[in-house]
Amino acid sequence: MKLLKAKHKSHGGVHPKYRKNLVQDMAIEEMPLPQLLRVSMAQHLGAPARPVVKKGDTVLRGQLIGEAAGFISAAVHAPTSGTVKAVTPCPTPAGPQAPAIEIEPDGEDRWDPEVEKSAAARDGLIAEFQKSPGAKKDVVLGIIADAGIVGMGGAGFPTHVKLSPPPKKPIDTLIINGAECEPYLSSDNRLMIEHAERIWSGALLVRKVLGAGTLRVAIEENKPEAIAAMEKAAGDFGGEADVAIVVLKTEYPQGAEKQQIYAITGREVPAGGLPMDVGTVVQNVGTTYAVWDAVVNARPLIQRVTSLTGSPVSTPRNVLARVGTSYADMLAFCGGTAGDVAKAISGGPMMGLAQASLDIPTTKTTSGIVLLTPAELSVYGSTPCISCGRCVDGCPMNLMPCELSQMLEAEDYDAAEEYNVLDCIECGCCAFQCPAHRPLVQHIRQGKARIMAKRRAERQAAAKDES
Amino acid sequence: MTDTEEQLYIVSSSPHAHSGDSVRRIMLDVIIALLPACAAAVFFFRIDAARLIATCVAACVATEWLCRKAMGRDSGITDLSAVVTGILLALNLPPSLPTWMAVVGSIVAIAIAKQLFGGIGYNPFNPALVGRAALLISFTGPMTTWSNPATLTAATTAATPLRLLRRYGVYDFTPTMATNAFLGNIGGSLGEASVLALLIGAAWLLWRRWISWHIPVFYVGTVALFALALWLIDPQQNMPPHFHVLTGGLMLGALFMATDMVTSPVTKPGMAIFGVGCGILTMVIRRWGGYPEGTSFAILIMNAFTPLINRATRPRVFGKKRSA
Amino acid sequence: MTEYLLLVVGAVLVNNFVLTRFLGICPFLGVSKKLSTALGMCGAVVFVMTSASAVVWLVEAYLLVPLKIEYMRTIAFILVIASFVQLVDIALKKISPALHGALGIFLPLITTNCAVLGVARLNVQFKYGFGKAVMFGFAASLGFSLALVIFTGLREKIDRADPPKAFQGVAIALVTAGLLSLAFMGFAGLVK
Amino acid sequence: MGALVTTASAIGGVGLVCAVALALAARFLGVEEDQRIEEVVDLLPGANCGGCGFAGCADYAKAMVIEGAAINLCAPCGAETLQALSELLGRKAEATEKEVAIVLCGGNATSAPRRSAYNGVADCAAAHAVGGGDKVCQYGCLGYGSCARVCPSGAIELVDGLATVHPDLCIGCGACVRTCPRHLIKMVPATRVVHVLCSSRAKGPVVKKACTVGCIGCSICTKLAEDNAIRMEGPLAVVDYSKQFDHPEIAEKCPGHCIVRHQTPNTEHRASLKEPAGTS
Repeated sequence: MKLLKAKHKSHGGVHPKYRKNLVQDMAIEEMPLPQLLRVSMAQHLGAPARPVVKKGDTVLRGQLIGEAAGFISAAVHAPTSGTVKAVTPCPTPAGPQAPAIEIEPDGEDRWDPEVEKSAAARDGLIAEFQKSPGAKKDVVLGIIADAGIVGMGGAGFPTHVKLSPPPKKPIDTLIINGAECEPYLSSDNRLMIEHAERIWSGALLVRKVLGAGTLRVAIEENKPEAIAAMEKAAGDFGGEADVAIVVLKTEYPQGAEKQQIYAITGREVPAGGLPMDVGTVVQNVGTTYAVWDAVVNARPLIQRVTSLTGSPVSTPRNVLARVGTSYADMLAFCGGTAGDVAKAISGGPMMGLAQASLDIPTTKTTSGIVLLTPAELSVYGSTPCISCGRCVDGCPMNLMPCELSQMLEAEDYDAAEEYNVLDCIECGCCAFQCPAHRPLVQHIRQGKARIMAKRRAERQAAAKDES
Repeated sequence: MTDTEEQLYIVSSSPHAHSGDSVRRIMLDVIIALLPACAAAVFFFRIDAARLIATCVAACVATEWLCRKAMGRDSGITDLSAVVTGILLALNLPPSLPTWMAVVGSIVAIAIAKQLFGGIGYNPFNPALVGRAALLISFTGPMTTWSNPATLTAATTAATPLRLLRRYGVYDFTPTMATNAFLGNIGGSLGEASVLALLIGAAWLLWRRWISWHIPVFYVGTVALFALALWLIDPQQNMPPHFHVLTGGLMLGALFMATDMVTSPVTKPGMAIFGVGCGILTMVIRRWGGYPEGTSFAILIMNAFTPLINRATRPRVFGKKRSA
Repeated sequence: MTEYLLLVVGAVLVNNFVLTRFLGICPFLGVSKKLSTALGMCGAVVFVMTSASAVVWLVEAYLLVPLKIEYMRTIAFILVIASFVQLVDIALKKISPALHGALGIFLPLITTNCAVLGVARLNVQFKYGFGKAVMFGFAASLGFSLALVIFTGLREKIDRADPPKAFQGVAIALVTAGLLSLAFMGFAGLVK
Repeated sequence: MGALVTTASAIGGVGLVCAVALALAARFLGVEEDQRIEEVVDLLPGANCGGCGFAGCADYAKAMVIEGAAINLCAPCGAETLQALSELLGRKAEATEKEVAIVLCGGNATSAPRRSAYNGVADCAAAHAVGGGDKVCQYGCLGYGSCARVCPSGAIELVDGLATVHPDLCIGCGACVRTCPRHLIKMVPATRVVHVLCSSRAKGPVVKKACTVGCIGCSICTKLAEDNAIRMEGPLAVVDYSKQFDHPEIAEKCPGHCIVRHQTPNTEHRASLKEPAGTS
């Protein structure tokens, strides 16, 4: 197995304090079933799933409880066996409430017999797929869709949609993203260390589905153990052509899709475009593992590894927990807190979402829960921009966040649009460095929302004019 | 979780991490970077240097405090930016300047050039330079009377190299004179004197990444090339390039005034254009203008161009074609 | 040639119409909010000032002086300039209604713009010949344009600034113009 | 005398030449423009509130004259303006009933607690976008004053962390309605006296936890109000503003304390416009 270095370096980037040491050496631990699971119907981008069970129903582990409501949507399955206590609105990490199914586990954790039945038939199916990928491709995509797999890196884009690019956009490169550039988090790292072989198998399956030639696994160089494990496991797949691990320089945001594609292939995803526009698909390692589990074991996505970390956590851990476990239960599994908590973040500190409370269930995209002490906080202020230009230097999209933020403060949306505010990936490199502590990302987010709303309104008006 | 206000989690937009830099830290670094120059000034000009630096800093801070108070806003003096302005203004003054004039300069710098616009970040022109330019135009005599460094003879008035040039035309700029100019053993404004001390300070700022090399290098480079061209055309009429680089306020301007982040461009190509513009204007004023020294005016004029330069040098956004 | 160069440098930098002679402040403040509008205004002013210099010179040389009615200079000049501006106004409305709308009231204001009248009177005062008079008008309008473009850039920054209440709006714009003027004093002595 | 004639004829000649030139220019370059547009602009209030659906008063004026847009779309315009417009354009239109904005939320800093400490841009939409807002109630007024900032007449005031409309200052443009990220503001006929100041779609027990003045969905008011003037929309009582009704005890009988009854309806139009921004 060759270890490649990234050939290209995109503009900008920052070096936050990674603090990965809190959890990077902690083996993944499976958490016992909690008293109650609340499974949200909105764990992905797109339309929330439609509940197909009602209060009082008995469900089995892996049973479908929410069906995909549209093309860009994803199925949701029961994480364990038990009774449906309610179908009721429940907060999501992003804030707005969404319907959720409350399940009281019966403690038996019985698999849905359907799952076990189809698992038995999988060996044959995989052999057939290996022989003639074209013929069985749709079957595999169907399995991925039925398993409710979504991008587990954070965005939660339904994976079967991502893996079905239109025929006009052939994919030649698949990148498995193990960069995990977010500080603190280590779930992908642990997954690579402990399940390297499964990730490779999953990656090869995905490559077959896409019909791509090149397969790269991208890992930042601050994860030597993961690189070694993946390298070692790759030995088992000796015969595979054009497979390599790319070691990325440790820098945030190397894990951002567009920047990673550029670093590895030198291709720039066009503004407003998608990776498939440059013949590339990027897949998170967690998602790849889930694909393997779904295709080989017929298991839907009902659990994930979450790094529960931060200095106020008594024993930071990488927890394998069922989807729908509340943050508070998870924290209790990690021994609770030792010290004041000022901020609770769902995800990493650079792009994660601050939470008002820990009484909130995990989803398929909860890669980490980070708690910060009051001393570790950075407080946003509204002091004026001093034009130091650090944000301009640090922006991986080559934007001018300082100008954008001032334009948006003055509500000059046209100017901001002209300055390409819509291309912002909200990575946070600008606000991370801003010596004036300006809420740059928030200004930009607001501006983007306003401009998108305006465009929608214009489209609607145009449609009305035509009719 | 209880409902008491203190225990509510703080919720904000991402990112939740910060590099820890602050405006105050920047200003502190600039002050540290100016210390060698201040020390050199005190070494060469003794009590006069100390008097002017203390006066300007005190007057600037006091003016800032009063302005904030009068405008009914939070006191801005804790960000230390007024201290920086005070030191920079002092370094731009001739050692023999009366104290009250230094106070007037400080008031103009802080009250008119900075606080009228709303304080730090909003000022289009470098406050210290506005203070200096206002003094130069109002009190041309005292602003162009130079005393020799205490390390030289006890003569009370002397001429700076640029004054000499203006008055007597081209003269022989010997290596000894060049060395003295580099060390600071010549007449001039407090901070014009020691190029060495300024370079040491600028190295600190570069290392702390608060300034980038673009403006100083392009500025000094343009001056050197311009001077070289003139000198090659007619050595009888023009001084050699190293004379122009080492004398006057060029180094102070290029390293500390032109790099003032509020009033200079944010993009790297913009900084290059800014530096080149400053360089050309400095040489045009030095060679053909009415004032012996053009650094402050050159930088002030380029300050005015900064918004246009920023606009013109917008970086190419990732994923966009160059022409778009 | 050198003579003309000095004339241009003098009118653009050293004795800039706006920043040193303080002429044409009205459109300078009024049309400096958007770069595209400012550039349109520059075009209009360059046209009016250059051609007005020429026509006014002719009027002066072939009408006022021979008839010895130089005392009617101001009235005659205003008459000619007003007609010129009106002409630009009509033409602009036809060619670029958007720019016409953006310039708004400031276009007719060129009529009474002291910069245009000023250049005509200065031409007489400096006793320039026809060529020099036209050149001076052109250079003066370039100076106006330079000042206006710089100021438009600054205006963007000032509009986002946070001055005390009494200084908001035109007041702080005038302070900025004053500081810009201060900076331009550095050019003093370039042309003796 | 001779000098006078010379002067007069010289200047007159110059004038004549200019006049002919201008006349020619007007003849060949002139653009026709409807004079009435400017007259209409002068009639409009110049608040540029956008309530009519056009981009400012000038745009609406153009639309009225050229495209024949309805002349009664301007909310801040009083009856006299409408009359004047009608005379000028020769078109008739019914005056619309005067409407004022009302914030359908009563949860101020005391009655509706916060669930987190928000740190960021002081703007309601921004606060709402970060984790769904910092109030326990997911529907109530966030109190960052975005509506007050867009109000062209300064009619909205933040009272104890709650946006409150002064009906006598409201010009009825609806800018606040479009701004509120939680859609709490509604334009209602100025003559209505009974309002349910709650917009929570949550169920009773949830509302009770979130606010002391929220609608708990008991539906008592719907029984008191004749002619279905208040009806239940899920767990929330909603006033049907197309109906004029009053009940002397309705406010006291509301166990959720979210119904208010104004004693004096606001029919007078006392618009006091803020100085319109941006005029030279």
